Amino acid sequence: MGKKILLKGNEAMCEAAVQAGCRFFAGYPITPQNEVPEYMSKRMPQVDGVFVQAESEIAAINMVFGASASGARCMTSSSSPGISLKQEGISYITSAELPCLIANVQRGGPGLGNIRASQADYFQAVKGGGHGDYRLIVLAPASVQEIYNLTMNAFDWADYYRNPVMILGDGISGQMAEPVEILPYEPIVDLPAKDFVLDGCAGRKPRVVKTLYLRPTDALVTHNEHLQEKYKRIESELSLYEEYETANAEIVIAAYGITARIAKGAIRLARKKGIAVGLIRPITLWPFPSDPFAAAAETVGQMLVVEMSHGQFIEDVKLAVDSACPVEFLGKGGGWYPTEEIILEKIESMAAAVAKRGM
Amino acid sequence: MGKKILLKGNEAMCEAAVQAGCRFFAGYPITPQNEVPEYMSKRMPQVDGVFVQAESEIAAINMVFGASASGARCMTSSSSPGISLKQEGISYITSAELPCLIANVQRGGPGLGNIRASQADYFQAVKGGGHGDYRLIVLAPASVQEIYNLTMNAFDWADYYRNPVMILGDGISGQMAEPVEILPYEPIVDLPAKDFVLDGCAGRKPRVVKTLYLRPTDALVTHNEHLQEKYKRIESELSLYEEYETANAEIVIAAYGITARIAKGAIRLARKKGIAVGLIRPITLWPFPSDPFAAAAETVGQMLVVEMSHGQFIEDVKLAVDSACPVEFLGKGGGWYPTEEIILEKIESMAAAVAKRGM
Amino acid sequence: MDRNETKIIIAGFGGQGIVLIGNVLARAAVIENKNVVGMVSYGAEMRGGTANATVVISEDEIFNPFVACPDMAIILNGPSLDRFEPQIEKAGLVLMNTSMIQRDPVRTDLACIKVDATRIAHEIGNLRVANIISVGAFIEHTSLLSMDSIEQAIADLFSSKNPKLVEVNLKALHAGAEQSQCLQPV
Amino acid sequence: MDRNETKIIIAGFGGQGIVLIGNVLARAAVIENKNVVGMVSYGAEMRGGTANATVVISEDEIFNPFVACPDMAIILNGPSLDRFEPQIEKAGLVLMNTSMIQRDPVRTDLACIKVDATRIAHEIGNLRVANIISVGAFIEHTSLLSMDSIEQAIADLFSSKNPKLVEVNLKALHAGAEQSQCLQPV
Amino acid sequence: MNKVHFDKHRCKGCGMCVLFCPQKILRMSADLNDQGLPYPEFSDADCCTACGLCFRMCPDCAIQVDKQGVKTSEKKETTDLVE
Amino acid sequence: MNKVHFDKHRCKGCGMCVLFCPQKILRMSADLNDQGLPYPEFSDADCCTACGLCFRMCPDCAIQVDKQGVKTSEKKETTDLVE
Amino acid sequence: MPTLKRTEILTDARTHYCPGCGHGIAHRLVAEVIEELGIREKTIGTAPVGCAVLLYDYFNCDIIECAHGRPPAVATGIKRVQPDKIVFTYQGDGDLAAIGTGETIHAANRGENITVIFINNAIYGMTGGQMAPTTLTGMVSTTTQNGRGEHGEGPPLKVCELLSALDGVCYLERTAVSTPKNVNATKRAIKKAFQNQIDGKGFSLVEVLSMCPTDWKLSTEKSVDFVNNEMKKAFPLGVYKDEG
Amino acid sequence: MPTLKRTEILTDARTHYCPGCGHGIAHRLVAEVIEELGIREKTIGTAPVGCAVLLYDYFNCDIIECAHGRPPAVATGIKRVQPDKIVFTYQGDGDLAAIGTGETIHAANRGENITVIFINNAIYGMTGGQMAPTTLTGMVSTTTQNGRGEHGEGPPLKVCELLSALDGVCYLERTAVSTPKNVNATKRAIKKAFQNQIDGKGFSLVEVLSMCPTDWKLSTEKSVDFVNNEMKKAFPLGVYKDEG
Ligand SMILES: Cc1ncc(C[n+]2csc(CCOP(=O)(O)OP(=O)(O)O)c2C)c(N)n1
Ligand SMILES: Cc1ncc(C[n+]2csc(CCOP(=O)(O)OP(=O)(O)O)c2C)c(N)n1
Ligand code: SF4
Ligand code: SF4
Ligand code: SF4
Ligand code: SF4
Ligand code: SF4
Ligand code: SF4
Ligand SMILES: [Mg+2]
Ligand SMILES: [Mg+2]
Repeated sequence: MGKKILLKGNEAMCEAAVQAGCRFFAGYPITPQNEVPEYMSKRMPQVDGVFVQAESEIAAINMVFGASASGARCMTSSSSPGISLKQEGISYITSAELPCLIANVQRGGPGLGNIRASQADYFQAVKGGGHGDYRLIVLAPASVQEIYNLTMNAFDWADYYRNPVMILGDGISGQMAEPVEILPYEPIVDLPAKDFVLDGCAGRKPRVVKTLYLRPTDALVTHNEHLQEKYKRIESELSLYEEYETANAEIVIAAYGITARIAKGAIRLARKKGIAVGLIRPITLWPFPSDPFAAAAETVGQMLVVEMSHGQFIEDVKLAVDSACPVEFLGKGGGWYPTEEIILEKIESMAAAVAKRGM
Repeated sequence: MGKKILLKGNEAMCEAAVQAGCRFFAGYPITPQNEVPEYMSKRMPQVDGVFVQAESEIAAINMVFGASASGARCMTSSSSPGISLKQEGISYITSAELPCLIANVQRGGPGLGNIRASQADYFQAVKGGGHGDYRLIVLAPASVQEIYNLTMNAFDWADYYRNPVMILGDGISGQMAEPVEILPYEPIVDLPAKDFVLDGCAGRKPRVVKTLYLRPTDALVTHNEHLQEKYKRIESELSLYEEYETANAEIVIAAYGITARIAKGAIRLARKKGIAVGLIRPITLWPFPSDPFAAAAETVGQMLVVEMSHGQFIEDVKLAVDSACPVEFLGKGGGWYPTEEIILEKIESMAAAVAKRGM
Repeated sequence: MDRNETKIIIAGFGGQGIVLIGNVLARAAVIENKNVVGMVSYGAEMRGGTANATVVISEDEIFNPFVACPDMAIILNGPSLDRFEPQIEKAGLVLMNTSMIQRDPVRTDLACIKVDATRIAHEIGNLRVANIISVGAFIEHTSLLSMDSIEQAIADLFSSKNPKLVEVNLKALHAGAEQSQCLQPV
Repeated sequence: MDRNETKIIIAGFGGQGIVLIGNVLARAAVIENKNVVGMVSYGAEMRGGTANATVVISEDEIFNPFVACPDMAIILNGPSLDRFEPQIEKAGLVLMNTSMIQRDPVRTDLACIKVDATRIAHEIGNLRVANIISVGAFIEHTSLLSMDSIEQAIADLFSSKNPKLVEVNLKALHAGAEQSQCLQPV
Repeated sequence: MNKVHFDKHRCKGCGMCVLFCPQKILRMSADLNDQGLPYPEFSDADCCTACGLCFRMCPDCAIQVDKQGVKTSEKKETTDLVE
Repeated sequence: MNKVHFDKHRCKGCGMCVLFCPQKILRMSADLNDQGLPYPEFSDADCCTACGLCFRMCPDCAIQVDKQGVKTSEKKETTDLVE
Repeated sequence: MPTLKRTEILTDARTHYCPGCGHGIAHRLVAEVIEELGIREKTIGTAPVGCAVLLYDYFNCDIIECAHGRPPAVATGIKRVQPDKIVFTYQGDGDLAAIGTGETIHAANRGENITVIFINNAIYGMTGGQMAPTTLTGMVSTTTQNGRGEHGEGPPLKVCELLSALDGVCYLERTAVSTPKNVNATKRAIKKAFQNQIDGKGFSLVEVLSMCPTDWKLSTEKSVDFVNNEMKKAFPLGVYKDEG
Repeated sequence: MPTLKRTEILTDARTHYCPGCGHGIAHRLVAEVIEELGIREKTIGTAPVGCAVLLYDYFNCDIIECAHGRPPAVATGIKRVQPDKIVFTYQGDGDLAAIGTGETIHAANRGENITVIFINNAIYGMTGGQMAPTTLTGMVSTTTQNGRGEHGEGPPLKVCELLSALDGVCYLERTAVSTPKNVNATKRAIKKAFQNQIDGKGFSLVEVLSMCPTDWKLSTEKSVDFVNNEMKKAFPLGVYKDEG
């Protein structure tokens, strides 16, 4: 194991991006992700990359639109309200199939809300906050090291699938500092040639990057079918999750990101009390790892969804579980953090209920 | 029945708004909803109302934010890309609990897409395209008369629940002309006094309209709990849908808006062929009328979801059906329109499959 | 003509006032207390090109607002005939503006109304009324709507703008009715 | 101290360099190849007020990054003592900057390190090092981390900026170690 | 033989060429092109000086001006022959 | 009795008042307020002319100037007594 | 015999502003003008997203807190519905001149009859000191760590100069809160900007050069000097437009 | 002996523009300049959302179609990554001066080394004739049916005048395509705007007053007169800035 250094999640994301060859960053300040533009403003010039502090989040996402069409590995970053402003641009980027990384360091909402961590932008990221049928590859890291590793992968998947990737983090994982091993970048897929790049039409036919499909009348339908085929392919190829003590579990907790860390703490407490609890932690939120949930649902008595929102992630869990077992919920929005104790309580009440029925 | 006049859906929405006392409109041109600002620019001055052609969709939604805080019944309107730009503003308005009407005359996406009708903004409207845990009351009219009637109701529900209401239409229902009876406005609920209005603090304590909740630390959690309670109340009180020939149906089609009209045509053809098909058409998409689906699922053999998207509405149908019966899908995005024939085909194949299993 | 529902398509160049024809027919239908759905199939956020409009008229509730296979087609230029002739329902009807269409229908199952609309408009001295001339011919040879309600619809549409327009359009309407012929399918 | 995991909270006024203390402890932990999570609980998008930071140090994988009930608390001002004393784990430890805290802990189960940090800083001639003085006292009386790794962490942190800072902070560190006392719970 | 050639099917019948021909020797046709639009024709082809103004004002590149044996200015810009 | 009263707990210790007092008769306290911040005190209260500049430059409304028997200009604006 | 003390238009809440922050002075001046014009009970203020977001805790009148950069649009909505009320926006440089550029320019060009108080501290204060559109050339911020202008940031944006080109605008003045003289001038300008609205004259904006000691990382004294020496050079004080 | 005909930089596709639309002339001029400067193979154009959205069907070079109003931001992304390429935007008045106001002002102020072709036809063409920021006072549009100015729309926005206040801008000229003389002047201006970019001089914008017969509901001849008589009054032609 190589030497480790102490980094905040936001900083680790930046350094991983630089290591992975990201050479264009455009963003607009917003707490709790300010370390990102600040780090990039310093780091990009060092690697002959470009840092632009945009006049707005909308300008930033559209600068990324242009940078990606120019062939650069590029990214933008913001937090909840700023990500809402990027929705039109995100819809355009998915249609144009331009690879890029978009980071959402989630904070409390709705509205200006507050700057505590939150997971209430799940629907926006996973179902689509923009218009039209599109998908983002959505990653939910739970540690600073994982932020570092997934950020590197994100650029590969973005290029490989020609699709934007979103890192759905939160104010805690972005702000907390942990030891990180700065692994050198190694592509994890064969990267396709970027034959869509606009670099002047020297010695080739002119290229067009566009999202308008007028003629023939069904041109846009055809384009959507093409996108849907790609999405199906991604769903079949990409699905990451972690299982923790699910083997003999009677109750399985479903949680992602920082919430899963707290859940693990609760599970340790519950195990001490002799309650067999496990955890399934999706790492890719889209594609959603349905199989482990479907499988677990067959064996365990109940599931418990814990999320820092009033119930968004739970819909995908329910669709995956397909009514094979009851799904309980523990969650709130607005910057609420679950504690190990609260989760434990919930687990105990679930266990007790079962015991009763058992009699 | 009073005299009827021929109106486009977009015009009917405007006239209903004026009849219901809407006195502020801000919007930005976009096809296929241009009749709306055009109609309002003419009509508002006639009733001493305000029409503002905003410099952008973002300015428009924020003008509505101010107009609603001033106590006016107000609205904005756009189509898919423009609605994506309003997502931050929508999140703010829901948190500030300001009543208003937002119309999305959906077009083909993602990106610039095209201007054919579409239903691919369902997730954005129903799950939340903006950040944070919030809900819009979402209405899906299927005829010009229904556009007229629901628009009137929308202003009442918005005021009654202090929540923005979205009319989720599409390029067809917005553009098609049908005879409409111009019913006079009658409130359908007891309208509460608007004690939140900012009109200067003469003779009272100053008021604040805000969405930032910092102190105490859990202030935003408390605010979210308040919002969630309101949403639960709305869910228990508001749920509209139409059932068509479901009584003895073996197959039930789930479709909303214009798609449901085409489905009815297909059902008529199917019935001619002796296949017992019915329709459940949600009129409120949020709150989602789960009960009729749950009930039908118990009795019918299969369900068929038809939507002009690659599968968004179907998720709510599945969550409602709760695996009580298989749910088939027929849908595409990008401005694809189902025909009666295509739906009929699908129905026949479903019926055939059952027959087989039946043997 | 399933459950006395009639599906009509109107097609021609952008400038030929296609939309107005649909509008007149739809308003006339409302005047006759019929159910009706009128639609303009706008191609794209752009100008020019060919335009077409559809109208569905029925005694019963109209479900599907779309017209895939029209029972009747009002065609004002050649390209549109090429495009829509194949789609017309079996034993349907087509009206052709012979000034802008050089050929006859290929199909032999269609009733065919012929009117030299653009030329007649020329004579009337206003090219823009070729569309209403076609309406005149259409109503004259079909029992779909009465000439009276068409006249009233035209009056409703133009009186607000400019009474003179009512006059010239009514003139055009009747010119079309008189100077047109209907060939039953051979 | 469950599974040799130690949860620490550091609290004081905005200007007192709370975050730096957390940073020094966390870096020292990394130097000792321990697992560690450091967090700053930033109250709001705004300045001033009281600040606090938390550090969790463990031999094993750290699950929960939050510190609800700290095992040890480094408290640099009165208001923070009022706020955090009740949350400290039973039989835990509290370090108090007596220059800014007029009272003793009410709880009797807590070990208590006392250091007149702000005054000592005054003597050293740099008020801003009161935080490192506290660290010196903290390390002196706990076996959590070695003084060496703290020294290295300080060197790592300041050498880049300005070598002089390393010097003065090391001076402060040792001053704190010497001029502090630890009272075991009565 | 005409120095100016009109691509009748590219033409949109806007009449800019007619409007700006300094010799006033253009008029719109009675006949219509395949878009149903009139296009320019000469009233008096011989008086054409091949000045190129019609080309310059045509929004649709429907005009070609053949400058065989017409003195040109030095200006490089191809549309910039007359001031 | 002082013409100027400092609200020591409102004070943020910025020193604007000290900086702008034309009489240079203010200094920051050694003692700290309940925010841990120093606040202004008189070095020589008698020289205070009640000019109000300290009040005018204080960002935190922590100063009150009692103008008993101090001639004022005609200007209505309360902070506008000296130019 | 008047006594100089906090006006009743301000609540007695302690502000969250840093020591020496110019917002505090600007708040007091706006409040005193509202008091002197006797318009508290018909005034509606719009708070920005920026350090001044908590305006509503400090002002004794109706306040609406807007999305970042949108106060001019929100104020338009309010003023159009309630033309008889007095509507002001209070915005920082990031809010008004970066994300809110479109809303600012178009509200100004429409000649909306509102009053805009623009606090130019050449920095993003609330988020911790990133470059603002008004950050000076060569000035260090957390996103221009070698000084603005090294990496294509362009020169500082001059709002008064920019808006003066708009026919719809009534009144533009740039002042400061870094000396007693400037503070008085600022108050007079703010008063005029409100009076213009009362008189129905249209869009009035006062740009106030203001101290941000925290994010400038300067002492109170050095911050005052920075405004008086550096900022006034880049942003000359004065009246840029006066159709009143 | 040259023959005047369509440049190869334009495809032989028929445009979708209405008869007499100024876009066609502007397209040809941009194309001829690209040809004469021999930069086709290093040029990247950005199409707006507006009637010119199909730019990519007509130009024989790389084109990116952007979201409405965002071409200056997209062009910034392209030019920063590929400083050696020639990047131009082609935008209408709604795109550049309404929804895109922020992107326009800030790209200009950053001095992005790009060329902006701004087609001012005083109307929203593509969407069917709604008021544009540049619609003339008293001018009828589908959203100002009694003429602009009756309901607080404010005066037309003058883009060259506005941008001339920005220190970052290199070159601003307003021309027209309503007479042969103007067409020549427009071409010279466009050529200079591209040459400036080649020479690394920074942000150059050419505002072209252009005909929209369809949405003006005027004949070709009357449209030309409208530009020459009405528009030129509201938008005086000329060079507004030239740091080149
Ligand atoms: C949409 C959005 N983008 C970004 C932010 C983060 N943010 C809060 S305040 C601010 C800028 C503050 O600077 P300024 O407007 O100059 O006000 P100041 O704090 O300097 O007074 C930013 C970028 C936000 N809250 N919302
Ligand atoms: C976000 C968004 N808003 C609105 C539209 C609708 N729209 C398309 S083009 C256009 C304006 C066209 O006017 P202009 O920019 O002046 O170009 P022109 O057609 O006049 O050349 C608008 C508002 C859109 N496509 N996207
Ligand atoms: S070349 Fe000149 S003279 Fe000849 S037709 Fe064209 S404009 Fe007229
Ligand atoms: S200018 Fe061109 S398009 Fe217009 S009429 Fe002449 S040839 Fe045809
Ligand atoms: S009133 Fe004037 S003289 Fe007295 S302390 Fe204040 S500033 Fe100094
Ligand atoms: S100016 Fe006000 S806040 Fe600052 S030190 Fe003086 S009294 Fe305290
Ligand atoms: S950061 Fe700057 S602007 Fe914000 S409160 Fe502190 S000093 Fe004032
Ligand atoms: S609408 Fe206007 S701008 Fe658009 S193509 Fe037609 S004439 Fe040109
Ligand atoms: Mg600022
Ligand atoms: Mg335009």
